[in-house]
Amino acid sequence: MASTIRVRATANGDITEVQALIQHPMDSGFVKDAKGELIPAHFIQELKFEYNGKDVFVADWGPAVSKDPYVKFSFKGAKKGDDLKISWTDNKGASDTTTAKIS
Amino acid sequence: MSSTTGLLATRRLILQGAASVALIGLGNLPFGAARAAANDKYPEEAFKQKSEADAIKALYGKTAEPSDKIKLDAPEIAENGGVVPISVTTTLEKVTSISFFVAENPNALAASYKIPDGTVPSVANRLKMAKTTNVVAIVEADGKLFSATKEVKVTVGGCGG
Amino acid sequence: MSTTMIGMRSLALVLLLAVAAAPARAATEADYKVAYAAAEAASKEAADLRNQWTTTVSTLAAAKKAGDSGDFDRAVAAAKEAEALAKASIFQATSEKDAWKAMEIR
Amino acid sequence: MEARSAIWLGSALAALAALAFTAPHVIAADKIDTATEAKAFQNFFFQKFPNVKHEDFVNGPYSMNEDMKRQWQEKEEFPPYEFALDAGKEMFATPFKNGKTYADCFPNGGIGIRQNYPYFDEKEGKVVTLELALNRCREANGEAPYSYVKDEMASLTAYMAFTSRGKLMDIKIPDDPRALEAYENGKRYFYTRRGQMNFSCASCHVQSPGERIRAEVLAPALGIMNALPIYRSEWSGMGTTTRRLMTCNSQTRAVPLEPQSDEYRDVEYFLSYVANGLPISGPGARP
Repeated sequence: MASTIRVRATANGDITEVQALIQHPMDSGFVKDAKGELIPAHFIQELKFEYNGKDVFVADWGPAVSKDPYVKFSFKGAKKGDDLKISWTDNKGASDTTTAKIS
Repeated sequence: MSSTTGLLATRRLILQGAASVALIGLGNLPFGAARAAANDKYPEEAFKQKSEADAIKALYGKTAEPSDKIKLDAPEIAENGGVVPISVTTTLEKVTSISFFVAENPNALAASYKIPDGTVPSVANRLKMAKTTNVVAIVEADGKLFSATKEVKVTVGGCGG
Repeated sequence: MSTTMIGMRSLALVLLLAVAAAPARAATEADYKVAYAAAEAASKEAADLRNQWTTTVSTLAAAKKAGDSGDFDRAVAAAKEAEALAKASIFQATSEKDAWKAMEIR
Repeated sequence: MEARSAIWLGSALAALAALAFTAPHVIAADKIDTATEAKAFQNFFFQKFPNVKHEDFVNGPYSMNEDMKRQWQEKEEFPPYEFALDAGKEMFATPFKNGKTYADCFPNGGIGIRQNYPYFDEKEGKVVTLELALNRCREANGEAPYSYVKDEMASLTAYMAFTSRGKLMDIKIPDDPRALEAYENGKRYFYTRRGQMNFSCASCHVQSPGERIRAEVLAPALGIMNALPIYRSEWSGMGTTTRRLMTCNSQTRAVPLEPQSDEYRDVEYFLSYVANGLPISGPGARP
């Protein structure tokens, strides 16, 4: 199955801009389904971006992050062609990871 | 009119659910297996706090003062409470963490980001907002806390069905 | 085509709905059966005109629920309301046969 | 006596019909007329919103409100319909059990043709929409049809729309009275008030585009089909044309018709025809 992480990392000069869109329901645990039962909380808690072994960005997320979450940030010190490793884990222990090429 | 049935009821339930997050006592969130990362621990306590003041204290252990060096970008009227694009950027120096709080959500803390050395102090993300309320961005720079606040109006769309 | 015209027209429809025949004495099952049958027929006619309203369907269902649970006063009231809604949607369908042209961009 | 009155009645009716047919204001049954109607439809919006660029009308509420446009452009950097697009592309590439694919059912392999849908099928004598053609393709190849309101159909139409982005809407009304009747039926549906709210599509999308119904800004009718299917934050999911029409119905408290009923096919035909010349912008992201 295709990865749940879509990443776009573009380097211009010393600054690399990173955008990520992740396929995840991000259920808050407060919403009811059609039958009126609460949909249990199911959301990504930690999202990490690593560049040659070092964390460049770490997100701690709660249930108030939107469904199919999106995040954008930039960091210095990388160049075209380098790898950027992205991984997330959610409150049910599920996780996914992928590696993107900086273009 | 009495209760509605069929498609309409489903739409209303989901609409209510998505738009107005019911204030239900927070059961203990089922936490998964231990986190892989060694050092940074998931700020469980902070995410459990109701008000943003308590959440800030739980997360950082100190209080913040407003600063005009933080630019908080959020819509005046949210297109939809479920997907509110909010971003923050700052000219403060030595920033180590940026966090977002939605004051009147069931739990104020929405997201918290660690900004290692060499990472630009600016984040954009999409958050859920239960209703019209203040969005507060907190920036930890050189050990001190600064904040920026903006009210975002949230309501459901459509003509009611 | 101004908004006041919309206001007037929906006002007319709302007036039409204000049909509430309060039964003098407590309604019996027979009253309920009669009222429900009339409401159902009107609702069917509205559906055949492909112009049923969601509120007609829900009010008819409420009438049936009340009727099944023996609360005939509420059941008759709901059935009458459902009938009025169905009749209003029939009136709307027939009057719109030509009225739509008023809004057409020419 | 019987026969004479019958003859008399017959000729009276014939005369009446002839009169109606030749009367000047009666819409003559030739094609030119729909072209002038489409022109009038477009001019209504061009004059009502003089500072909106013509091709911008296909962006619905975002052509009407600056603050919403900014939120939209931010979302478009990494749009939420990205997953539907990828799913649609994958489905297009995955053969059916009999080895065929969607590409075998459509001209040009289904790529860059969305702007010609819906079209009038002269064999069937009815309008055929993209969603209907996709399900017919599935059934012709022994596969079960998809729901018209669920994600699979939305992913397929999202991918096909994406391959046509920027191409101008190009709907044809063949010289066939049944095609004209379908166009007329669609127009009638568009302007007919329904539901307890007593609104027609035009009440919102012609009389009050740019105004708000609570949090939402109303889209203009011109180009409203060009952006479909749409990812709606309110549904936090994809919406096909059928889902959008049905939810519009229930919002005015009208019971929706069955998916791909004649009225829906014809109103899509009418709305697409009057948007001829405007670019395809689907799949769209909406509040």
